[in-house]
Amino acid sequence: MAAAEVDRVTPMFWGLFSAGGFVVAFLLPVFIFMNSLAYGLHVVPWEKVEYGGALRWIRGDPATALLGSTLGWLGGWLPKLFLVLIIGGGLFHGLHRFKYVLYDVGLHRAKKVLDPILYGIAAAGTVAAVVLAFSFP
Amino acid sequence: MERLAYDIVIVGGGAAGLRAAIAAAETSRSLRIAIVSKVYPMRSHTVSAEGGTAAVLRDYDSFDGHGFDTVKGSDFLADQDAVEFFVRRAPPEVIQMEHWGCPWSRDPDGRIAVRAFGGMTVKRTVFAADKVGFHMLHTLFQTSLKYENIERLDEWFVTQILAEGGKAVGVAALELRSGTLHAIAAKAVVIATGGAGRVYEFTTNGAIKTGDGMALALRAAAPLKDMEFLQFHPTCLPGTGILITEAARGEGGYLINNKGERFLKKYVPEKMELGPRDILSRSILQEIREGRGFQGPYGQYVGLDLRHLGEDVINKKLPMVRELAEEYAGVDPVHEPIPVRPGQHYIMGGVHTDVRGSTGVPGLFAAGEAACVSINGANRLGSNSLSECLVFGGEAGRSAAAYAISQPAVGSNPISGLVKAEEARIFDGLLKREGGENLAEVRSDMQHTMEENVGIYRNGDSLEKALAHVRELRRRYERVGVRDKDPFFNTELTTTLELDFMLDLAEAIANAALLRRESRGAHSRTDYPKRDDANFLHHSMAFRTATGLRFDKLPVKITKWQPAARVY
Amino acid sequence: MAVETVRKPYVRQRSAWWWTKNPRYVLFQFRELSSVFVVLYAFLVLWQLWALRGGSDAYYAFLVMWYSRPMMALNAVILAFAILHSVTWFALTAKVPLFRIKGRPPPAALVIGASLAIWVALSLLIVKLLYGGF
Amino acid sequence: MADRGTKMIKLRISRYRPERSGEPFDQEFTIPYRDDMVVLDALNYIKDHIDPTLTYRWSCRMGICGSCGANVDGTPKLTCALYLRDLKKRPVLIEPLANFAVLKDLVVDIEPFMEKLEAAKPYIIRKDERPIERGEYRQTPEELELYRQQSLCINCMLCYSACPVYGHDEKFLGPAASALALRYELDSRDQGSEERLAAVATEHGIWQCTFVGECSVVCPKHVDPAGAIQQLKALAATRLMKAMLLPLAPR
Ligand SMILES: Cc1cc2nc3c(=O)[nH]c(=O)nc-3n(C[C@H](O)[C@H](O)[C@H](O)COP(=O)(O)OP(=O)(O)OC[C@H]3O[C@@H](n4cnc5c(N)ncnc54)[C@H](O)[C@@H]3O)c2cc1C
Ligand code: SF4
Ligand code: F3S
Ligand code: FES
Repeated sequence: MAAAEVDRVTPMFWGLFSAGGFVVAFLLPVFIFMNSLAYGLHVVPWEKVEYGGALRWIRGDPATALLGSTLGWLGGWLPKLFLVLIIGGGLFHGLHRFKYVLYDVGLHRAKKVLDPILYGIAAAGTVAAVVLAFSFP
Repeated sequence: MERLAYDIVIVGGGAAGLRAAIAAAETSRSLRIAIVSKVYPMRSHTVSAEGGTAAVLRDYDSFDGHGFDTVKGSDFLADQDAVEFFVRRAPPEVIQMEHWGCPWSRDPDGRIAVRAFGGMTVKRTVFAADKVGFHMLHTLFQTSLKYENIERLDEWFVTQILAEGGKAVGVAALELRSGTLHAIAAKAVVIATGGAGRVYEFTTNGAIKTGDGMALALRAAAPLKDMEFLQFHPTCLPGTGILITEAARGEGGYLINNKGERFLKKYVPEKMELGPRDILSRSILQEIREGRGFQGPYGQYVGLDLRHLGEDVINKKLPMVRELAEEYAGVDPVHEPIPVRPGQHYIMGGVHTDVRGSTGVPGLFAAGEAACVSINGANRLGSNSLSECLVFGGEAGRSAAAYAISQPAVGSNPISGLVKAEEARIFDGLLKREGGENLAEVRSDMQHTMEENVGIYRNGDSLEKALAHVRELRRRYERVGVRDKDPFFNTELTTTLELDFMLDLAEAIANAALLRRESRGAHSRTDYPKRDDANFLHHSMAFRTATGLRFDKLPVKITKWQPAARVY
Repeated sequence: MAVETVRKPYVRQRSAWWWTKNPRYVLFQFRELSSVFVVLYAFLVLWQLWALRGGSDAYYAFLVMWYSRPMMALNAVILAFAILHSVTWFALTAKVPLFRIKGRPPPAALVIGASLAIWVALSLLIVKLLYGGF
Repeated sequence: MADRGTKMIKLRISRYRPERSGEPFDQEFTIPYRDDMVVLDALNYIKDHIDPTLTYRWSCRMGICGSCGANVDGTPKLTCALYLRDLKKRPVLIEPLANFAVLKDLVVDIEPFMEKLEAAKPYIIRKDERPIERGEYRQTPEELELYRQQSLCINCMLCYSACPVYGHDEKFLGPAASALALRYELDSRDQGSEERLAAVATEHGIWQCTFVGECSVVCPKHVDPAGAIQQLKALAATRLMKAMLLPLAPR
């Protein structure tokens, strides 16, 4: 077999894919439950999900309250960081995997086009998440 | 026709062939070497060896110790100069294998570990758990990939050694993938085609061990040596013939009869389970004949009891034994004895060579189980033959390299002319043959005859009978038809060619056994139960002539150790 | 050359439904499919953030859609796939020993078990910390 | 040689005779059956007594030479280690290993596999070779244990037959070759890590594996090639990232 070129790009994205895989595995299910289903299942009250509740959440009020006065400053950061991790991790993990789903249905010849598009979307989505999340006080 | 020309053609990709190829490749980078093998090298039957490979590595051991054990094991038929050469070269070979990555089992301090083995007076058998042959073969094969001057012709079946002016000048080989017969020119040819166990019915040998190389050499005017000596391994699974390695006894396993007794105390009280194979096999047969065997669907057997070793030792040192017993006998050795009986295992005889691998025919070399140097004499000690493949494989490779370098370039002389007759024999003769005989029937008839009459015990009558029957089978063979008419990947054709080789060998074996009117090592004649040094302390040499086999004698070389009674 | 032979290695075509032949392949396809739902949810959350940015009217409009029946159903499906992802991911990472116990990689079952335990604990911690409990 | 009263078993075998027809076809055989028969015994019975043209590979009949693989009832198996009594479906369906080109009947083209094996540089690479006279490289049983599992591969290719990624990308390095690369990576005697990782971390190398994991399920020798590939990926990724982040650091 002719010596093939070392692929230096994929391992970088594979690294993000694995990191994202961990984040998604550990954090996503509980977030989906709390953010999407908990209210519908009557586990959390309306005050927590309506506009004011959502704003309080992203400002980190519950966390600040729980962490008390010494670690309270952390509380404001936590939800934003949490969102960025979930969105960025989810995108880099999911789109990397999705790339192989597309390869699998026969698009592996389009690698040169697919890779920049998919990883580009992941990067753009992550940037958007940072900008949006940290735009809240 | 595409012209194939190499400096060296090695027939066989087992331990001996691969070792020869690497040795030749290292002799000179400019030599072009081809390994021609009827199966991909990692399928060679070396892969199934389980127990170990012997070499003097420890302070408590000595070359004389290994040498004497080997000579005594051989019942004084081994050439002692060859044995001395062998024991000195085995250790560096084992270390070389280590450097190439062989996963030898280790002592806690990181040194290569050794275990006990039958007939060896001290622990000197190197091992890689109980997959020794597997690891050695894969290490050699993978290492061979490093050498750019080694090429492989995988799944090429050699049908003939091409000779001109009394010299070997190449081989004719059937490329299975294309169904074409090629002439491969070579300055030197090395035969490393392994043993011939498939001549027998009940054998530990794989389907490919049909002794092709021995028959090829015989037809190319090289003599076969000591063909009457076949080793029967004491512990094989009834039915399949799958080997349960001697290491099982080396690690402390017992042989028991149906009374639960360690019956070997009657036969080899000193050595017990670590006695040499020929004696153990006869003892088991004796126990069975006297009614102390177990009865099973495949006849009588005895038990190999490992229970007292405990699950831990079994898993660590004998994982493959457990795997094989569970898979193929439905027995877990941790809880039950394994059913075993003796089966054909190894052929001490083979193509006659000196310690350099030369056969006497210029340009033709041989090594491994296909060859007979002889270090094994009348009975090989377990774990000597893998070392033999390394030591003499290497020697044969270097000799072939030296010879090839000394020869003029393979000229324009069209070697393809030499295969015309062979092409006609195979494609116009065999392939078109519509005979009434069935290949499988002739083959199993031969195997049965050999098993019955040229087995662990033989005598004048049985050998005469076998010889006559094999000659009859040779006539029937001429009427064996080949139903698959497509030359491409025709395994019916190759098995027919293999049967042709095996019939030659069966005759040589039976004939040599008939002529040796004594009992020595694995050759046990009920009509001549004693060893007879006055008349038979010699090798038997078989030559092929126009009228059949001619037998001759070759004196045994004795250096240090005078023949003495062989008691264990 | 004396004998001319034809030989055409036969290359079999894989059917588009190859993965239905083996339950483990089906599971694999579902696991791969989970990536689509993970990405989808990432975008939904971005949308949610955008709506929250847009002020109270925009966010109420979002919530009406968010808690509609079809959307609840979709979110339930997404959750199911997220859980599938978590479980299969733990099984996967168990194959890559990050540490050794007495020189040996830890047994896969142990790694999977530990991952599941950490997962549950972490989820409870998040509920407590970020949401102040139920 | 069917004795009266013996049980019979029916097998359906996929056959391909390139010199006779352009397409594979199925053929059924009914043969006498014993409880301790493996699939290979059945094939041998057919070749010896019914149809000598049936073509397949085998040798050791003890699960170690790796030549007798075939897809039995859709799953890649060593035919010498598979008892007929353990198969539920009748007739038993025997096909050549999937994902390889078929040469004749059950014989598939191994060459692509051999190329991959070679590409993985499966041998010890050393910068300094110690002379043989100075003896062995020390290696403790623990160091041996690190790569032992990956050294057990018999090259039977069942894993390739089971891997869907290999099914659509015939250039994919694949499970066994990767496992072998890891075997030498983890060997304390080896110094060729950089070279070997470069050889397997290529476009069609380890990154193609999507961790289907079926390779490890079918592996008869418990090599766990799936795990091996993930470990290689982790090794290669950390190696590359380190090299990028610390361009001046010794690699
Ligand atoms: C079950 C078993 C266990 C054993 N255990 C031990 C042990 O523990 N210790 C020990 O020292 N010994 C052991 N032995 C013996 C030892 O394994 C063999 O003697 C040795 O492996 C033979 O190696 P070889 O290279 O000579 O031949 P093989 O490994 O048999 O190789 C023969 C080669 O020749 C090729 N070939 C044959 N005919 C042709 C042809 N016509 N055209 C082209 N190529 C051809 C084949 O393809 C193959 O590559 C054991 C043997 C068996 C059967
Ligand atoms: S990894 Fe397992 S299945 Fe694959 S070739 Fe090796 S032994 Fe066979
Ligand atoms: S099945 Fe194939 S995709 Fe990877 S884990 Fe095994 S190589
Ligand atoms: S015949 Fe050797 S593995 Fe099955």
